[in-house]
Amino acid sequence: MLLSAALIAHVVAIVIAVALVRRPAACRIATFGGAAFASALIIASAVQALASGGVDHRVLATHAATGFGLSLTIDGLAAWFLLIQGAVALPVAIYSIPYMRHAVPPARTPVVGIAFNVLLASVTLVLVSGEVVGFVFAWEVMSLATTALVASEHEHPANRRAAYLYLAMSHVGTGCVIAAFLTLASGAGSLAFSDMLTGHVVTGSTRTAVFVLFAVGFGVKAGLLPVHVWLPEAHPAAPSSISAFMSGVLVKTGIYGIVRFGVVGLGVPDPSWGLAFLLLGSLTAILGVLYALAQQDLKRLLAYSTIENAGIIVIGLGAAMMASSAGRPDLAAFGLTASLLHALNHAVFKGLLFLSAGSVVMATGSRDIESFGGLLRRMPWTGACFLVGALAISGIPPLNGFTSEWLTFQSLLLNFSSVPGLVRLNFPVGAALLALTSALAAACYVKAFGATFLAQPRSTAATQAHDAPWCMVMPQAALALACVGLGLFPGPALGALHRVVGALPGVAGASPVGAGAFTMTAGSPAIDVVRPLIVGLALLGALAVARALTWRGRSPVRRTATWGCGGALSAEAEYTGTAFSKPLIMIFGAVYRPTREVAALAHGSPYFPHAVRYRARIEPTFERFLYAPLTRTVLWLAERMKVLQAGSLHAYLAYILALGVGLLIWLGGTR
Amino acid sequence: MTHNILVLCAAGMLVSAFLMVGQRALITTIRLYGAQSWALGVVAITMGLADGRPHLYITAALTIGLKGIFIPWFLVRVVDRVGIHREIEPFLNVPASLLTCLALTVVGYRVSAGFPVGTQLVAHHVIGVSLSMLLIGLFLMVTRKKAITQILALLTVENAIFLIALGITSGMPLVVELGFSFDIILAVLVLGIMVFRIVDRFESMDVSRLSKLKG
Amino acid sequence: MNLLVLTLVVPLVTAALGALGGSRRSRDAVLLAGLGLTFGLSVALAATLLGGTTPTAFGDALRVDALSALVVVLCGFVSLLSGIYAVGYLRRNDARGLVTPRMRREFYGLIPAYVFALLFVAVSNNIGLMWVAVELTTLASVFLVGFHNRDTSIEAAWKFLMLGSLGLGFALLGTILIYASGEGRLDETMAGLNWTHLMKAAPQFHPFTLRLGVVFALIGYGTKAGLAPMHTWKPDAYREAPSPAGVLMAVGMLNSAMYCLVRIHLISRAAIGPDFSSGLLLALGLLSVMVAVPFILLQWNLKRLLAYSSIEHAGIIAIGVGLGTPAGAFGAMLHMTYHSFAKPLAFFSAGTVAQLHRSSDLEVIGSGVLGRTPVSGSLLMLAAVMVTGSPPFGLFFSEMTILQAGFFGSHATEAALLLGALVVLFCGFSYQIGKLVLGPQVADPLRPVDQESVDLSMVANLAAASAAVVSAFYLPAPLLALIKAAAVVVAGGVK
Amino acid sequence: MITDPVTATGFAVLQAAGLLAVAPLVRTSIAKMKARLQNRQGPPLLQGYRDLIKLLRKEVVRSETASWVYAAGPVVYFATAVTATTFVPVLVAAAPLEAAGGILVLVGTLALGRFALAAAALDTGSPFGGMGASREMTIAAIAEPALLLGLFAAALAAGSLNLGELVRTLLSRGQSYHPSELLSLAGLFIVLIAETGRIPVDNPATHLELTMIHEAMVLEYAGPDLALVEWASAVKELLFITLLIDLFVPIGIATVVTPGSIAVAAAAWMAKVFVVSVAVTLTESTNAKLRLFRVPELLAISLGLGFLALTFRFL
Repeated sequence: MLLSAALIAHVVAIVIAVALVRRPAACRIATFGGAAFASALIIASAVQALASGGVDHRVLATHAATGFGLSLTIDGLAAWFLLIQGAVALPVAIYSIPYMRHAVPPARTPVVGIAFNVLLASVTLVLVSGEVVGFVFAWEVMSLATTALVASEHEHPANRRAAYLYLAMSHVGTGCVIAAFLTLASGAGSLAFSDMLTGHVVTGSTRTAVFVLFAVGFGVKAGLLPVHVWLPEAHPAAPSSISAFMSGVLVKTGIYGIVRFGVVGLGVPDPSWGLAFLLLGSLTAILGVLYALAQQDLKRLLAYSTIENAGIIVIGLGAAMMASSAGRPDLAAFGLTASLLHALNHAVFKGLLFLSAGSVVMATGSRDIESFGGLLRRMPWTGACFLVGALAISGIPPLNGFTSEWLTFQSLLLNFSSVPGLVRLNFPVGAALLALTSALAAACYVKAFGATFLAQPRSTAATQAHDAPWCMVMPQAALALACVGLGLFPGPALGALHRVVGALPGVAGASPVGAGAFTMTAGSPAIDVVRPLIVGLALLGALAVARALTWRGRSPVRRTATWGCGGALSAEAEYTGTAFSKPLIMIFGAVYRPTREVAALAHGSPYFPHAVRYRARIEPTFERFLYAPLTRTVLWLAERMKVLQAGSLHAYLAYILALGVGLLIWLGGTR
Repeated sequence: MTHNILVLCAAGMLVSAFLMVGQRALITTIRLYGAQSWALGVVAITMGLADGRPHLYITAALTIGLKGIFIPWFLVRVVDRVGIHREIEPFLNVPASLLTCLALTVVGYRVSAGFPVGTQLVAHHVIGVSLSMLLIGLFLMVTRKKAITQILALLTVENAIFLIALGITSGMPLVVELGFSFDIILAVLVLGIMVFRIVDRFESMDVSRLSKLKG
Repeated sequence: MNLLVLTLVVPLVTAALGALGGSRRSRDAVLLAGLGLTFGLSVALAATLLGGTTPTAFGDALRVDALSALVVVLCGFVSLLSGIYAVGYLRRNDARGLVTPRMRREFYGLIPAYVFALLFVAVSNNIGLMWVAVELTTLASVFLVGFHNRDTSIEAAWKFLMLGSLGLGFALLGTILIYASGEGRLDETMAGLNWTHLMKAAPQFHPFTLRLGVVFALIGYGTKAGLAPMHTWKPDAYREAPSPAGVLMAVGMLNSAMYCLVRIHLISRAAIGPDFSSGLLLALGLLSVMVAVPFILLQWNLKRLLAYSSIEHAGIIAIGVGLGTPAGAFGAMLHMTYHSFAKPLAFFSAGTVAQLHRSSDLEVIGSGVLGRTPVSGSLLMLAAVMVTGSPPFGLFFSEMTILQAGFFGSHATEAALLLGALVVLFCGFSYQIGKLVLGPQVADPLRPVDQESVDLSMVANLAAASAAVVSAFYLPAPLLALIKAAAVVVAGGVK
Repeated sequence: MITDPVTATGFAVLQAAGLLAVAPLVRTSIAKMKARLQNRQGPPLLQGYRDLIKLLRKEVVRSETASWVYAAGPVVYFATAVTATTFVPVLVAAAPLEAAGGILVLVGTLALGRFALAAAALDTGSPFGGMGASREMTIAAIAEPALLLGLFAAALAAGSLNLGELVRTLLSRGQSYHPSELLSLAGLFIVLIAETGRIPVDNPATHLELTMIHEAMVLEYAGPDLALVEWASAVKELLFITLLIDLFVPIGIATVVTPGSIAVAAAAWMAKVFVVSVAVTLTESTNAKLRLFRVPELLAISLGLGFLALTFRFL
């Protein structure tokens, strides 16, 4: 009911926008206000569904001509992702009301507002749709709406390219998904998921093929390697609040698809699937964070770290699949819990980070980290919120990033006992790789935060930056609070997840996470227990001690200039983001394959350069070695085939002659 | 007797088609087409006589009047107006063309063997001949560069089709046949007009030059 | 006078009046009135059919069953739209002084004549007459192709004529052979070629002769429908023909040719079972869809782009018919309907863009159309979304229906191939249109661009757009009933 | 495992205080031993305390370009080090706050301190701070997985990630050493060297820009701020040594709380700490500092050792 209300709210917002198309300001408030209202309703409906724990099923609409139904099925999983959607969409919508004034030209505001509402509605429908065509319908509309938003500033070629890349890749993904769906459906003889996902509809190699199709199709949206390349292009191109939604929710729809259709939908997974996901996840996570580390564009950096987190989520899924194929539904439930919780947490802190980034971009008019610096003093609130997000995404206790990464570690280490032999060594190694990932993430975000907010401004724009209006700060603050809250009190979320996961086929009845108000234990027997609240309190106590030790009462702190080796220290002397990540780039040179150009600009004698220009570039491996050749090959083939239509009438007639003669000979044979 | 006449005419038509393939002078090609149409007419009449189907006479009359007299006359006029009298080098030289046509003839006969035996005493020859003619006509369309020759080739195909009609049906219903003929006249007129347009636009009837539209 | 005959006479008279002459206004009035009336009559025709009485004329030589009715209604609708668009189109060309009296005569004469021929095809029950009618469509449209009398238009016209005539030759041969295969069992009067009559006698037909006939007929009518490899005339013709005529070709001709293909397919199905002609249709259909791929990926001209898209859609419909299942047939009919709603929009918006930029070549138009001509630009984008079969628009549903029919039936492989081709086609088409429509608005003084004005062509544009959008979600109950009935016919339900 | 919050808190305070008290001594003694090996007199054993007291008395001087992050850095760093001590069993076979969590919480807490200090170092705007932060995070990024892999090897053997639990299991199992433990010991020792910024990874005594890592990071700090950083580093060092002891030679640690057992445990612990410090000293004195880009190779070795340990243990 609430859900339908939300959808109606979207429709109303769109209608108003169409009515007010000539008045951008009003239109902006209407569309994004409406979206915020709808998102609140979505949260409410999600909470309601999670609390009741039942499955709400009803037909929303039927396409008169074809009889294809658009039916809602709100089960636990759907509700959980609805919660994620609402949790991100609400702040994003509020944030957008003032933000969009700067982000897009006024004339285009209505389009953006409408597209945003369409996007939200379609995501909701994707999550609750109960049968194939409705799902594909919503899925495609979702892609189109996102494309429109990414292309909202299509004057820049980069944005056009990003939009097209996204559109094409997600369409290919959709193709795979449709193929998989229809194969399943023809097996089940029905288009309803309830009939298709019974687990024994298809078998053998067909089943694996379907799984692969799902993995690829949804992997595109989820940003898994090697089909992630759209992500770092599209996120910077879109307005920042939209990027926040894309990274927080859109990417999660891919995860949703993988979980519902790939992981639990096809019956007990084949062991190889789980292993593949474990490796794929680790690879995605590590390469994602490594690329993130090398970025100078703040939003690109965040985009790549989204890929990293998608990888972490998939690691959990891999562990879950291996567990259930080893006949340990309890551990499977556990891996799923880890993944789903990380999905929520990532949505929260990545949404927060993108919103803060948006404020920074708005204040400085640039996305280049090197042109920031010293913003913490000029935009204290944004800075503080960004810091919270950065700590959370680095998996540092007692924030929420830590809780889900802890769960992922547990699901890996617990699985160690589930499978015998050499295979199980994958788990501790995977855990070590996960540790590497989060340590690198910490380095990455120290760089992001430090280069952006600390020390002195490195550009005039940064010098004149001001903090965003409260209407843009509040959403960030809310999300930051969510990071802390989910970190200190994982209990409620885990409790909800306990029901969600318990209801999934294949893990049903398993009791994964014993969750007190603020306790996390893992599996039975538990190998670890965590009470983040105690950690928090202990830290507080120690902080008090430390503060006491340095307490000087009233006596003022003496302020002096930083020692600049004798000279006056200017912003030029600061350690830039590039310099910060340089050592890691050199250490992981095998991945980056960096190239550098150093040019000394001199007026007269080359021995007295007045400036030295330095540029370092890293190899875009996938774009260059996978996609460029692919595109080239396709276009080459197309070019070759164009001789078919070379303009010669005689050739055209010859085709018909050939066809005729061919068929005649064929028929002459059959009698 | 009838049989011999039919086979003779059919063979004659096939021969004329072959000659067309070998021929370069436009006027001669047109005349060959005319002769072909006459032969077709004779076939019609003979069949009418043989199994007493009077409406075949009308068919014959139409054929001879239209394809034997009017169209050749019209096309000759066109050629004179245009003042281009010889076909230029076709895509395939004459010997190769003739060989290909022989192959096509084989195909035609091969297929004709599949038709029900005995419905027509001459069915096989006639159908074999006509299918071969059909393919040869197509072949002409594919290899010849002059607009007129292409028209003639098209008309040869048309003749072949009529021959088949005569060979295996007891003649199509009259109304329909009238319709066919009417359309063919129109088609030829339109084709003629197009030829004029081409010529006064490109100063040539070489349609192989019409290849601007690619891709 | 018989309603059926009247439906045919009205456009004929319109053509005559248009050819005779008169002031520009009166001619416009006659054209619009005539086509409007035609549409009304075609709807009435369909209504009588749904009422339960089958309209016939000349002793079943002309007969309207559900399939005919559907084609007729769609054709009437499209003709009306293109008539409205045509008036605005010609006025704009007039304003530039591009229109000679000959052109005017041809335009006002041939467009209704073409409509007449198209309707004639769709209502003819006698496969002989059907052939005659198709020949007439060729003759009526060839001068529309050559309308602008440029080198390229003459070239296009010649190719159109040659390929068309050859195709028709084949169709004729096919017709004769089919007739012959029933030798002795069919009466030698006109009625012997009546489809209904043939269907009754079909089971006793001589299989080999029939197969031969079906092959030739499918090639022949396939040429007119633009199925690969007989599609080669389409891009040329579409580029050269003025947009209003282009629409008639892309929708009216496509539907009518499909009508012929279906008739032949049904005869063969009744005689020797579904496999033979179904196989041929599937093969030709798939080939068409695939042939379109490279030319849409690399295309230099907007209208040729649309041509290849209509080749693609012809292929899809053929596949739907070829699947042979009721679901497939329904999908095909639905696809035909939605295509008839979406294509006019594509042609009108593209035509307007081309006319305002004085060229339909993508290079010449250049990117940033949205900035220069906002309305047609956005409509073009909308059209692109529609014809690529994306939701929320109709073609998505019909394509899903056909794919589902394929996967559920015994043709999963074909369906999978179709799906793959559709995906690539989407990418290619959206790339071309995106490159054209989006981008900064560059004002090139050397290439002046006319401003959009609210005129009849824009009216037609918006009408087409609204029709396409509405139809996606709401098809009038009678129309839907008609589609379903037609599907029953196509699935071989009605003998 | 202690459940009663009051006891736990008291215990925690005691243990933290104890380690805080001992840490400077350990640091100085290592310095002293090192000096002796180099035939120098070396600092008196109480030098560490003297330095701290002196620094704590001084006024607070901070860079004028720095924000509150700079001030927060040392405080958080200190706080995390102190908190971390409460997750590790020292004298008793139970960590005061082991209810809060195990290995992962420990590592996470230390990561928080590192994050804070690195950010603070970037805040001064001096190139040295940035350089130090960058290098510190780089090395940590590679040291952390090595550390965790080593810990996991032990934890999986013991069937618990909780250090208290871990020690208790080891004790109950008695002294039956598995050969693989030697490998993980070696691996973890390398990590210890890296984490505590000792030669060959880092040189705590240097003030030459290009060789500094940790020192460069805290170069700008003075007075109480510096005191906190130094003290915390010392505590962290002692913490790692204790961790090593707990994992490999827990014998002597008190399983019941009686004055006697505690005394024994204290003596044992002291002895073991001394042994490890000697090992550290010897490593420092017998090795040359590695170039920064050779350090990853060293840590890779440690990672490899950890993996080998796992393989031997579980195959």
